[in-house]
Amino acid sequence: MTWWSTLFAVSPLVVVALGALLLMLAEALGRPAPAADGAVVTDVGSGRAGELGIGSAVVLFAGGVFALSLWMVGPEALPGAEGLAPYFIVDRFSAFFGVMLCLGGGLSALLGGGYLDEHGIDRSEFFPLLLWATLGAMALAGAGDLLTLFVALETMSIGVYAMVGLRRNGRAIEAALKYFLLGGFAGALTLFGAALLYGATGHTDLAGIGASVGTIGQPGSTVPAGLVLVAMALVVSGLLFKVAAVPFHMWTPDAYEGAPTPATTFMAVAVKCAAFAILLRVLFGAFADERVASWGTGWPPVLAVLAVATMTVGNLIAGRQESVKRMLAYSSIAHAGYALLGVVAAMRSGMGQASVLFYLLAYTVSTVGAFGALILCGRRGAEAVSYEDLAGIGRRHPVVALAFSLFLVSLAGIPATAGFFGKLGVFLAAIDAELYVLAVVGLLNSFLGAYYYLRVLVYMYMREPSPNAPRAVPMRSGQVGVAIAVAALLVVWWGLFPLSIGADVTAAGSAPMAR
Amino acid sequence: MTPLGSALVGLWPYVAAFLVGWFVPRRQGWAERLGVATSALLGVVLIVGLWPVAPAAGVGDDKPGEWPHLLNLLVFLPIVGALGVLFLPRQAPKVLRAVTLAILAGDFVVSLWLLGVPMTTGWHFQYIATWIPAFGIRYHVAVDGISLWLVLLTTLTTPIAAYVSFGSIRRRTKELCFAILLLQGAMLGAFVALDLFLFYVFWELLLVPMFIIIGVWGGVERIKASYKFFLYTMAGSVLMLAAILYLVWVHTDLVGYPTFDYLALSRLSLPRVAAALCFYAFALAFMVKVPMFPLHTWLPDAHVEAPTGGSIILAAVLLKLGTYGYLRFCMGMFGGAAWQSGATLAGIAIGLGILYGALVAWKQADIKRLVAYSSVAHMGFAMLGLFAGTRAGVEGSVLTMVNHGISTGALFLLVGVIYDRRHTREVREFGGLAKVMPVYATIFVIMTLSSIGVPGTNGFVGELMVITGTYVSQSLGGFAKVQAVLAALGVILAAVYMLSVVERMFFGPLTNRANRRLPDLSPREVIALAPLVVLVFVIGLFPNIFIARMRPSVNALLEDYEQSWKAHSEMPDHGQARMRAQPEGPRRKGYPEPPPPRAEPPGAEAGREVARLPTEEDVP
Amino acid sequence: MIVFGDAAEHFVLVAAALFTIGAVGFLVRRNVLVQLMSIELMLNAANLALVSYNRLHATEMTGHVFAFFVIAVAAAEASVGLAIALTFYRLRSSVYSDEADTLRH
Amino acid sequence: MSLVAHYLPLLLVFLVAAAICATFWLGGALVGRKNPTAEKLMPYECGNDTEGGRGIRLHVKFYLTAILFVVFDVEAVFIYPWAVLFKGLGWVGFASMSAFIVALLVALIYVWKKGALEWET
Repeated sequence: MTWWSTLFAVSPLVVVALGALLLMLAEALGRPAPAADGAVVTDVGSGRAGELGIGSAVVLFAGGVFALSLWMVGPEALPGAEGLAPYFIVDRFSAFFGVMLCLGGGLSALLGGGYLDEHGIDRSEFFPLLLWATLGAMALAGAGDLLTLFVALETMSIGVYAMVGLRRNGRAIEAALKYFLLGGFAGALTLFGAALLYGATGHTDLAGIGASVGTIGQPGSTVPAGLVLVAMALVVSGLLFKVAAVPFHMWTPDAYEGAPTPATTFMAVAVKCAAFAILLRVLFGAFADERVASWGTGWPPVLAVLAVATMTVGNLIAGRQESVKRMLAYSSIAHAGYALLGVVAAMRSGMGQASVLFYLLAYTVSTVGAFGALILCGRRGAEAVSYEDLAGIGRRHPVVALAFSLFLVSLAGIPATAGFFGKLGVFLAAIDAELYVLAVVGLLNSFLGAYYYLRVLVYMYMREPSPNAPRAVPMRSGQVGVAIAVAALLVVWWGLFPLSIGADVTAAGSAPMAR
Repeated sequence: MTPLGSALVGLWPYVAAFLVGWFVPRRQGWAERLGVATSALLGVVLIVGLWPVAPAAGVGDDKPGEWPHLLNLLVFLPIVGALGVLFLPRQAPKVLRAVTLAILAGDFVVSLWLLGVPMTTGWHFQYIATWIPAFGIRYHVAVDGISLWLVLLTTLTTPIAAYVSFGSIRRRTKELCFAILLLQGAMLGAFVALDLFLFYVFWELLLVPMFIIIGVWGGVERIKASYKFFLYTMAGSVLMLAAILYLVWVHTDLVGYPTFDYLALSRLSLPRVAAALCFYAFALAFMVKVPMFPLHTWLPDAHVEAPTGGSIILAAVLLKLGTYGYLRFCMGMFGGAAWQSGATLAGIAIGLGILYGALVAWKQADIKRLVAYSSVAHMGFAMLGLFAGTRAGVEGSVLTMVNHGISTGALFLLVGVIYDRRHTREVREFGGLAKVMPVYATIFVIMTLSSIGVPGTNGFVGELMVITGTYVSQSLGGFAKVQAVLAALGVILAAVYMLSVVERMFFGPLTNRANRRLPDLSPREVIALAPLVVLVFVIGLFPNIFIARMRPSVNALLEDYEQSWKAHSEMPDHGQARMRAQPEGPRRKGYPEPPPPRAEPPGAEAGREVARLPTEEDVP
Repeated sequence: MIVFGDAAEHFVLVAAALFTIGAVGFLVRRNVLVQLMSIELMLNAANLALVSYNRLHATEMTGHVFAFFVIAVAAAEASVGLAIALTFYRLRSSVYSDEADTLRH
Repeated sequence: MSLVAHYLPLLLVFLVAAAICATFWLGGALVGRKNPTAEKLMPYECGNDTEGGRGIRLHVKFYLTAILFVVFDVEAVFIYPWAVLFKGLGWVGFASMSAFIVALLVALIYVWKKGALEWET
């Protein structure tokens, strides 16, 4: 029965892939015949985003349920799961990310279902793209080999490039172009690093590379240390592009702003989480040896500097934005900084990885909620973009304003929300790793962050819309509402009882990163 | 005699007080009469009922008659009420107001129960529930003789503030009710929390409603003011959180399991440098709230821009969180470092708090700003008493906190009254008001006298005790006497600026035509002010009612303070922290017990220590 | 100076040179199509490195297989990139990436 | 003599490549004599006179078709090795390749139904 258990081990991926194929067929076959005016791809609305949104959410949640059942059964107990290693590692880590990415992707799909129709964007290929990108993200989280790493990374990225450029207007295409060029460049860096690693160690699997790296400096070792360092730098730089860490963050605000909001959400949530997953796998699977992973040498000091720079730059620039979407983009840069802090702490503290996982989880639900609320603050055909657009929302749309406040408070890291415990875990890990200065810098940064999140509250509750602003009928959408409700529930639940998943996070975080 | 008859005989002082109160105000309506009469009754009830008959200093571990859920009820009644208010219709502001006031009044009545038990050494009405066991976070609340008074101050002033707000604020009633109730719950929670995490949660939680109150219903510059308020406090509390996490970490290192419990963490003796850093992290958070120079700049803006009700709560309760926090956490947990820094900080409190505050207040043209700066000066007294670290100083300080809540709260209310009528707060706009608004003038003068500290009023007792406490202080070193004298100078300055403003506003010719027809206090305003006036005299004439109840707690606190100073002076600058011995007796109650031995974590590899996030199983 | 004792070294050097040219080209040029080509050049440099390193680790064909996958992925990436570049050109009548600056305000 | 030193040549080549790029690029820009005439600026078209503007556009269909061709064409690269090792891989290999081809097929149907293959409209 190994065959079945192998299938079960990859069932989340299989479900999502099959769902994506079916959805593609449904989307292509179910649409009206091409218009006769010669347009190759019609822009005439069919208004089916709602159905497709629900469909892809169902597919992704089903994938999440399979990942969850895989978690319940325990991947380590499955015969046949080993056979997939190193190409796809079935362990608690990948199952955890499976659940998380399916959750993030599914909620983004719901947002898409509400958003696209409302704004008259008839580009239903959004949903197949979303599914394939999620598949890539899930495969990335389980990748234990440079080959699958690269293929999964590109699967995810290519889908997202197209999602960003979904709207055929100048800004969207510009965003897509920037994201594509820099993303492609980053992918090439990663790939060349991978090629050099292969040359230096003769392995493409992370465990093998890790073992070879461990022999550096020992008699008889043929592994060239310099080459390994160069390769490591290239691979990690490429991944840092995807998590939007300073100084590889330049694309983020433009891409986030130009993309349709559900795509922005997906980028902020799934892409970033998957990139962190593979960053953890690479750093602790292949480069965990103390020659490259101690405070004196190797990646930790560099990443520590980048983490501090990332959160500081993100927070400082976010405070100066006039567009809420751009502010959220910079804030997501800052959040990458906090999570990187956890990654650095994981070098010396056993709870570092778990803290990163919990941070990402809290960040996922808060971010999805915030973007969802932002969608609902807009009106037909006109997104809420600037702070001014949010003026008076507290009165016009009290429930949405309340939910938005909750998510922002969570992102700011104020107690009794999931975001607070996310930050708490990361800072505790930093203290555990005796990186006191980093912990204090992180705390001060969370204070900086409060300013601009608060500004949204100020506009929502304390400013009146300018008298000549169009009378806005607030948008209503069941799908977006559901997504927000789910996110709000999780934010509050994990904010009050964070340890309800504490053991799970720890188990996921303590799995060996490569085999 | 029938039971009814004997009851009536027994009740004669109350009946008499009521009747006197009813007949004393001449030419007034029934509402004013009722207000005065009730206040008089209340005053007698306070004096008779609270007179400490039995020596309160006894030690008792078992405290029968203490309902364990009292504090839960106290804290969560407003919070649940706030959530409940969300479901009431926005179109019925009267219902919203009535429900809010009923909840706040109920909370006040519940809090009176706290007075019904003797405040012996130790913790009372203690309630402990596990919340997040793996981090050692518990829901742990209790009061002692110190927090008792601050809780009562909160439950008394918030309804008054709400009542006043409902008179002047007519828009967004629902949000107002929500914010006030949430604020009340958070403030009470912060006063009774004995778990640092719980305290931090409440401490942060109360920022949001206050931010909203200032930002939504405030004056012209309200948004700037609300930002300032939020960010100043947040900056302080971030450092505090860092220190809390560090403490928990040290505790885990030493004892083997994490805890956020105040009683456990206060036994830590850190190496001197770490202790000083942690002390300043905490102290900064609290000094922002107090506020102490140079962290005070948010206060005048916040006060000036806040609506009257917000100002009252801000002055009466929020500032007390700073002094209370210093007393409870800085002195309680870092006694050594606090002792060491006491002299310097006392200098700052006098020079830049009391004297500077008074001088700046003197120069203000805006009455509200003047009262705000007088707050800086008064809170300087409260802090000075704490820095002195003597029994008289600390008791005087706690009393000053209560006094300041009453008199400054009342002054803000009075300023709000005149602002509602004239829409200006410039002193030069007024003059000779005593002729048109006699009741208003009377109460204003009473509150002014209380604020200055004239004998017979509450302010006198508090400030006198602080000054004597400073005079005899050991920890302030050679400058104690000079500092006491300088502080006394502050009292004189207070008299100068307060009396000058009273003189300019109320006496002299009635020059401004706009003031000719100002109506005197409305029944609503009289009812709101009456309890405060009563308290001014009750505290001023019978301070023992209050001091007797806080004395055991203050004694215990100072004992700890001294021990912790001794332990501190034996610690090296750097090195290993250690735990002090657990104190015996009732103050010991509520310690977390050590957890059962923990199983080897799953997935631990041989030879590599796997630390991890704690899980549900690691319940201490 | 011969590290691997094999001619693989020379191919790797060529690959490194190609990669550098691609990277420099990407950073220096502002023509979107040239930038796209530079990315392709970098990917192909990696391919060359993979295949030539396979000589050193000749027991398995990992390098070659890897290169296959890279080719396929590169094609997909190029097609999406071209599509984006085309749309950009249609909307802006320009192929210069520094003209993509409307998002900056 | 550390192993890093062995990679000095690699670094040198990196530098040389960068230098060559820079030389040609800068050299052309600095040294080259520039006296453009209308004649010189004319696009070279096999010695003939140019006809039409240089901005003539190919129809977007050409690009679309070319892109689709590249994508589908390259997938063949995976089928060759499978075909070579067909016997050795057995049913598992067959099943895998079938799944792969089904996925390609779905993609083809998708492209078709989306109208991307319509030439005459």
